[in-house]
Formats: sequence, C-alpha cells, structure tokens
Amino acid sequence: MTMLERIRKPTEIKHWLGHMETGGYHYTAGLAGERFFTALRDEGRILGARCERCGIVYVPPRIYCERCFTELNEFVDVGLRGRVRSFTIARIDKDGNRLERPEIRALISFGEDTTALLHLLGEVEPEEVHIGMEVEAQLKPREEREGRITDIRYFKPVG
Amino acid sequence: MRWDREPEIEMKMRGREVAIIGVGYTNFNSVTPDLSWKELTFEAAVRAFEDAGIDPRRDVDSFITCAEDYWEGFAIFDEFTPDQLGGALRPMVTVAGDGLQGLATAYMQISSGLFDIVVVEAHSKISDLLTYEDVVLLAFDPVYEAPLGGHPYYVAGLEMREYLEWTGTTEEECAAVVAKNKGNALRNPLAPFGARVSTDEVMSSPYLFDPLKELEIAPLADGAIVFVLAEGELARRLSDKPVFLEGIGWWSESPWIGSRFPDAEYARRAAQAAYQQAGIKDPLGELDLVEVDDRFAYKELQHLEALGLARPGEAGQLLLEGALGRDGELPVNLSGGSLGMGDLVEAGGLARALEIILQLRGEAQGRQVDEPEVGLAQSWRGVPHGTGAVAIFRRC
Amino acid sequence: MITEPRGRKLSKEEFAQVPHVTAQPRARYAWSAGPAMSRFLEELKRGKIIARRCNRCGRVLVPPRMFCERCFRPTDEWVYLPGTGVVETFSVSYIDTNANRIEEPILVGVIALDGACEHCGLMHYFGEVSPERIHIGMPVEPVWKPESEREGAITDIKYFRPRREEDRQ
Amino acid sequence: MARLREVAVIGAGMTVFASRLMETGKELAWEAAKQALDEAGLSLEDVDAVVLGTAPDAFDGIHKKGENLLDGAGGANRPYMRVYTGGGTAVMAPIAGWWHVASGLFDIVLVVCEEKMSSARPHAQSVFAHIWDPILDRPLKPNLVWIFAMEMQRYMHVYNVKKEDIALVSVKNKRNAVDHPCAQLADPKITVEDVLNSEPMALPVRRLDISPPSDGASALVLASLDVARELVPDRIVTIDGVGWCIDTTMWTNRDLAFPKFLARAAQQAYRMAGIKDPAKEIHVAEPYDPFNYKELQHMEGLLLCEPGEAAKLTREGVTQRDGRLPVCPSGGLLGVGNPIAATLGIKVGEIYWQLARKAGKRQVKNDPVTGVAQAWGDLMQFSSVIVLRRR
Repeated sequence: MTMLERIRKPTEIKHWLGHMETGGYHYTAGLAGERFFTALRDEGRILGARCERCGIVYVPPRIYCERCFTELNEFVDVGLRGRVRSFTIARIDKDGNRLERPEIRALISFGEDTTALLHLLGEVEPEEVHIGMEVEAQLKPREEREGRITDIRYFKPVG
Repeated sequence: MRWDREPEIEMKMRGREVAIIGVGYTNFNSVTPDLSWKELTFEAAVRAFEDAGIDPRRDVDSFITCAEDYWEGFAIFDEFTPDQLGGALRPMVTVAGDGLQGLATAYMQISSGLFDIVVVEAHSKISDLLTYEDVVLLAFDPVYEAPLGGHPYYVAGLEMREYLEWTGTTEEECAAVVAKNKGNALRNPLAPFGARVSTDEVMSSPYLFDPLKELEIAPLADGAIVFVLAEGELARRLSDKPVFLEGIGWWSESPWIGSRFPDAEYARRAAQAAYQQAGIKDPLGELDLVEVDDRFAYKELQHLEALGLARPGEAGQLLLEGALGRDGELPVNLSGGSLGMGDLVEAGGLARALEIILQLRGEAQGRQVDEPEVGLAQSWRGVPHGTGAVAIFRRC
Repeated sequence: MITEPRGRKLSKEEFAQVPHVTAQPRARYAWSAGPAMSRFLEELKRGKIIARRCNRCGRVLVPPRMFCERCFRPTDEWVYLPGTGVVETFSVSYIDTNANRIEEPILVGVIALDGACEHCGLMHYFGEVSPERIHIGMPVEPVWKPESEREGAITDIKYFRPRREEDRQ
Repeated sequence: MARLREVAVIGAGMTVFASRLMETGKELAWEAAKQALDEAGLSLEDVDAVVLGTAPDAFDGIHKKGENLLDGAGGANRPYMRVYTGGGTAVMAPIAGWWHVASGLFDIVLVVCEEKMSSARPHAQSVFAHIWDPILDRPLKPNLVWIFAMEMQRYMHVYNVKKEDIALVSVKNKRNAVDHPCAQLADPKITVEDVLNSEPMALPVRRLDISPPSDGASALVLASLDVARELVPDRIVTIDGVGWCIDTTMWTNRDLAFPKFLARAAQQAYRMAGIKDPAKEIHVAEPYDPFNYKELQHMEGLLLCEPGEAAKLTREGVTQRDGRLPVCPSGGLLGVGNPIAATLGIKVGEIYWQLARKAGKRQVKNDPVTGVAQAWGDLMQFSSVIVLRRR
C-alpha cells in the first residue's frame, strides 16, 4: 500500500462533474478547403489536388503534398463517380444505441492514384454493397448546399 | 496499391546503452472510483522506485508523462503531472503520445549523454471521461470527417474489411484472437477481462461495424504504469536484472483516413528501425515472445504481419495452428493483450512492454515462458490515426 | 531571414463567411476526487478546512494530498486549520471568466492559511473590502455559506473578508 | 555529462502572427516548415524525423491535435513526436529536436510549432477556463489573466518594482516589433502613459501589459554539426545548452515572486554550455514575454541580473537593441503576437537569426556570439531554456 490511508466506505467516494467545452468551435476549411467547398457548393463538383512529382491526387485537396511538401496549385475535377474501396455497416450510434437503419460508411476512391474520401452510402441495402462497386455522389439541391461535406447526401450505386 | 516511393530513412548510429531497471504498476480495472489519477500514478511510481531501488528525489534526472488533454479533461494536463511522480522542481516533459513514444524519449535523453536515469509514466483514467466516443470523434478532421458523425469505431470496421479483402484473412481467424487473448488473460492477475470464450462464441457476438464484432473490441480500463530507465553501465551496477532497450522505432502515416492502406505501415516502418538498432535480421527466429496492439482483434494479425513475423494473410493461419499460443513457436500477447487487460489508451504501449519485461525477468508466474531472451512490444495510437511504435528488449 | 511571411488574415466578417464548420463537441467528465479531495470537500460542507501533514518535512499541506511531492512519501495525518490567513496576493478584476467586462470588480487572490506551511493556501474571492484597502499581508477570515446551502465545494466559502473591523466595507 | 553529438540550427521559418487566419492548422504548419526547409536548402525527403510543438488541444478543438497536424508538419511517413509543456512548448519542442539529433538516431530533424487560437468561441479565454483544477479552482470561474495579475502583484510587492518600469517593456517590445514582418501589434508611437492608462483587465494587469492570442506557426531545421558544416558553412549556430524544469502543480503553495523552476532550468542549460557568469557571457536574450512583467521576472530567473534588478536595466536602456544586453529584439510576444507554441519563431528562431547575422532591420548592435531563448508555461510552473552559440 502506497498511501497510509484509503477510502473504506463506498459512501465516502466522491466524484466531481465538469466538462472541457467552450461555446463551440469555428473550424475554417483552409485554403484548399475554400476551393473544395466553394466548387462543391456553387458548381456541384468534387475537386482534388494533383502532385505531379508523386503522382497522387489528393481528395479532398491540399495546398501541399504530404509526401514531398511541394506546393500544389493544380486543382482537378475528379468527377462525382468513384468506386467503393472499403465499407462497413455501422449498427450503433455514437452513444451506443442500436440504429434502426444501419449506416453504410465507405471509403470512395476516384481513380487508381487518388486518396479516398470518407462518406456514407445510400439507396442500397447492406448486403448489396461490395468492394469495387461504382457509386455516384448525390448532392443536395443547389439552394440547400452550404459549403460543407454534408452537401453530399451520400453516394449511391450507379445503374 | 501502395505508392511505392519510400523515403530513405533509417536510424543512424547508436549512442549509449539504455536499460529498464524498474517497473511499477497498479491493478487494472474498468473503474477506479476511489482514487484520482494522481493517487493511481503515485502508486505505480512508488512501486517502480522500490523495484529499481532508487530515490526519485535524489537519483532521477528527468521525468516523462505520456498523456492527452481530452482524455484527462484538462486544457493543459502537463500542469498536473509532476507531483505524483516525484518530478516537482525537476526536468519533466509531457509526450502527447503513447507510452512507447515516452520510452523513445527517455531513450534519446539517455543515449545523448544528457541524463543517466529517466522515469516514464503513462496512465489511463479513462473512466473519468463520460463522453469517450465524442472525444474520439473530436480527433477526426473537423471539416471533412467529423461532420459525418457516427460512432468513431466504424473506421476500424472499414479497415478490417479492407484488410480481410487484401490478405484473405477470415473472420474466424480474427475471432480466434479474442479466444486466445481472453484465455491468456485468465493467467494474468493484472488482466480484468479474462474469460473462457470460444471462437464460435466470438463469431456469434453481434456485428457492430461489419465485419467487426462486439467481442472483438477491447474494453476500456484504468491503470498506471511507471518505468525507470538507466544508462547501460549504471543499470548493470544498480540492478541485478536489467532489461536492455535494444531498439526503439516509431512512425506516423498520414492522419487522413482515406490516405492510408490497411497494412499497418506505421508498424512495419517502426519495426524496421527497431530491428536495425537491435541487430535483428530474422525477427521470427530471434524473438522469443511479442506483445502487440490488439484493441480490435484483427489488429493483432495485421500488426504481426507488419512486424514481419508472418506474411500478409498468414498470421491467422499461424494462430489457428497454435503457433501464437503459450506453448507455440512465438507466443503473442501472453498478458491477454488489450482484449484481456483492457484498452489503457496512452498506457497501452507500456502495458505491452510491461509483460515483456516481466517475462524476460522470469517474473510472469503462471504464464512464464521458458527462459526468454528477446521480446518485442508494439503500440498503435488508435482510431482514427496511423501512428505506432516498436520496442525490443533483451535480457542482460 | 523571413522576407514574405505567409498567412491570410481574415476580418471578423470574412471569418464568419469563409467555408467553415461550427460544432459544439461534447467533452464531459466525472473526475474521481480521491481520498484527499473527498475528505476536503466533506469538511468544507461541515464548515472546516482540513490539511494533511507530512511528518518528514513537517509541512502542513493545503490543499491536502495523500503524498508529499517534496519528500515523495505518503502524508501522515489530517490537520484542521483555523481557516484564517493573510492575503498572499490578489487582483482586482474587471473581466469575468469569458473575458467579458464587468462593472463591479471581482476581488480575488491567494490566501496563505494560518497553520499551513509557508505560502500555502487556496485561491478565493475577497469580500467586504474595497479595492483600495486590500493589500498583501492583510489578515482575513472565511465567510461561509449557511450550512443548509453548503454542498461540499470550494464555493461553500462565500469569500474571505478582513479580520479587522476597520478594514471592512 | 558525456555528450555525443553537437547539434546546429540550420534554418528557421514562420508565418504571420494574427488572429483569425484562414489557413487550417495543418496549412500554417506547412507554410512555416516549408520556409525553414527552404532557408536550410533542404526538401522534406532530407528530413529524418519531425518534432511537433503545440499547446492545448482545446484551442483548435481537436483531440490529439498533434496527430491531426502531422501531415502539415512533414510528419507523414516518418518518425514524428509531439512534446507538450503548455506555453513552455515553444522552447521545449526544439529541445526535443536537440535530443533526437544528439542521441545519434537522426541527422536532420524538423521542429514545427503551431497554434490556432481563433477557433474557440466565444474567445480563446473560454479554453483557459479549463486549465485550472476542476475541484479547487474552476468553481470560482477564474479568468487566465487572474493568475498573471496575482503573480505580478506579488512580484511588484516583494521586489518593490514600479508599474512605470514594467510598462517600459511593452513600449520597447511593441516598438521593436515594427521591424518584424510577422508582427501583429507593432506600434512605433506607443508610450509608457499609453500602457499605464490602458483599459483595466485584472489589476494590476491592463490591456497593454498583455500579448494577444493569435494564430500562427514557426519551424526550425536542426542538424548534426557535421551535416551543418556541409550545408551552411557560412553560419554555424549550435545548440550548446538545454534545460527545463517544472514546479509543483499546487500553485497556491508557491511564492510567486521568483521563478525558482526557471533558475533551475537555466542552470542546467548554462552548465551544459560551460557558462559560468550568464550576466557577462550572454549577449542577446529572448525571454518569454506574454506579459510585460514576465520579461523582467524571466531575466532574473535566467540569472541575467539579480532578482528585482531587471527593471533598472530596462530603465537604463541596457535591454534595447543597441544596449549591452538586447532583450526581445524580435518584438517579443508583446509586439509580434502570442500564438503560444508558435512563438518558437520569435524565441529560438530570433536568437538563431541574430547569431547568424540574418535578422535584417532587427539585427542587434553588439554582434552577439552567445544567446539565450526561454519559454514558460503551465500554471506558472514550467520553463524551458536553450543556449545558442555562433561558431
């Protein structure tokens, strides 16, 4: 025993409630994010940024290549269609409650040399989803888009 | 698939030798309501100093805590680190990382010649945190990833699916990890989550993030671990059972979930560096036992493959053949791993290392393997990141 | 040498308009108080301030703890303090916790408690004293909330006030 | 102390310091890191390991923000480590960079510090509410400035230091900052009266006694001495001493007048650098100056003068750029801004530029050979110290 006295009765045990919250946070999307979200909101396009040197297209785009640090100026339209790189069926929510409708979460790849975008799948049953499935982004109508990742409602299978 | 251009990075020359001369730890449990994190850490620290036979106020040059603010609920947790460890009015730093990154820091402080004796502490008081899932989600990119919501562990489900697809590993093989580790934990008095469960029982536990099942997820636990490290010559003088830290590597991949592949590159590269320092050429032949991160059951298999102890897709087969059990060729997670001891957040790496130290000293009681000489401990920083570390220990 | 540093500064209006996400993350805790703080809070509820003594260095520690950080050993016994003390330092604050301006200043500081080791005490408010009158070294005493309102918290003490009548406002 | 390898600073970079920068923390980190690598003539592929410094996660509102920032800091696909000592991080991160190289494990290490304080609403102050003990302090709804006010009060009382002399520090630093291209609060015309009459915050602290919260990033490139001799033979600046120290958590148990923990950290660094009489052997200093009185208190803690004597030196002009011991020639936190950890660029970065004779308009007049940088943090309990020398 390292202390000379310890609590003996459960009724003497105390805890103190508190938090580490503020009045919220305002996360700016940054220089690359400004391009990405403006294009998504105003033009309904998904942008990536290409590093010629490393042959990688970053989706979402960055202003630098994380592998060689080159400044990236070439923003490319990767299209709304991609393929499912991986997926999972989430059956509980953040607080551990069972979801009535499970969420299908996926990594979507827009080509051999792109990084993958994290998002949801919709209009598809869990058992129908497979790796490599072609999917397309379903955007909110123009007037509802706010320049957020949720301007894409989900991706749904093509055809 | 992996982008092939690898940076040419290798660990350079070795400095002074470094050894562990003392370990101290508390019990581990899902809750520890009667103690604050201060008292929990104090307990582990007192035991470590007793084990090392040193006085922290007189003998220790430097102290290191491994912690993250949001786990603790303090905007600058570093303020609250020194007293319970003996570090008041001493050099002390927080490493915002896992316990093995703390060991790496101690290693460098000693190896550089700056200090002779350094203490590393990591603890989990995760039961203090009421909104664990929210806080994990707060580690996601705030603009692209977090707004998609959900339980953050879905990322493990995504990775597991891709890992199975890439390597041909089966769900049964992953489930067998749980049966093995919870079984191992029954022989470890420090492991609160020991249980006799069969692979079939794990297979029939509900999917939470398909193909990841409920029983394949390590439960959270509280506890504290303290290591005392010393320069090699001094260690030999101070201790009759020093365990040498022969290699330590750490590595980070991109923090973007969609930029990584399911091959635990962080573990492969960290191991490469550690093997090189320790002069290990044939890990499978030279290591007597290993402890790897298994916070999700598939991670054990993925990590073993990244460590070069099995070819991609073959770790599961080795497990089913019994090669990774107590009497197998390479015992893995004899402590019970995180599935058996609990997910100790930043203390997880030290928990893995602790088992190696106890085994190399011959102090692992009912689970002791026969005269091991070299062991490896590996850590991963958890969802949603791709950072990990590897440490290699050798008995004197 | 920095010639052209980068960084795009936004005005307050631009800041609100550029693409961004506003979120209110949940980070809630139930910190275990542990033996020292559990007893300390319980004694506050009873209108008492309790400390721990380390018999090696002889210091009486408040806030109390189960170990002495100087000697690195367990502390030995509980010691009640009279509650009185002197102003170790203070501030006259015209801002609240969120940096909002306030008209009536908050008087706050550290009270070095009688019976505790040198410079040892607690942070608290001062009351019944003017900003002009308060000074380092001024003897003070606690003003407790009525027993029925005490809940086992540092705020069971309303504030510290001057011990001498003539210093009070 | 058997030191194996010597370590040099071979490049530095920093962004503008300002509130509400558009860039994400990652982007800020990249801008500073890229600049430091450019100055060293290196690319990311040359970097063996990365050390990151950044203060509370609750500023950015990102858990494990070190992990989040790592791609911007150059840490993707290499060994990456974050050290964290509150405000002391600004000088602790390069100390960690030092041991990465000195241990012999790495030859070239990139040290990046980032802070984005404008994310928290309504104000960065709402984050500081959580640095206090939840049971003893937070129920009193404290403001961070309180603790400085209490410390300043105690400092003035014990050493009989006058507010007028303290105000001179704000004047000097905000004027010095006019020459700094990253500065947020430079003011060529500021007077002592402006400081003394500025808006009361938590007395004795007034508006112009304080450095403002800010966004920004800074970076350094460190290399082993032999690598440095190859890469930048014209400017060999080495890290000759490092020291750091933390005092007890129990801040209401300390005498706040003298920073004993800083004196310990400084003694460690001086011993390592072979400095016996710092007051004579240090030619330029960048003590941490988030508040004006802190510069004075830190000069004393750094043993550059006797306790209580820094005010006199300031009054006599000794600490001006053309004085015998220039202090905060960068403009300091008071003049350039205070993005906590990112102040690396105006502490260690500035001393490096001064010793390398690359400080431009800020270059001090005494052609310094040895300089000291210091940072301070946590609940008034931690300091980190680096001694740099030109070879």
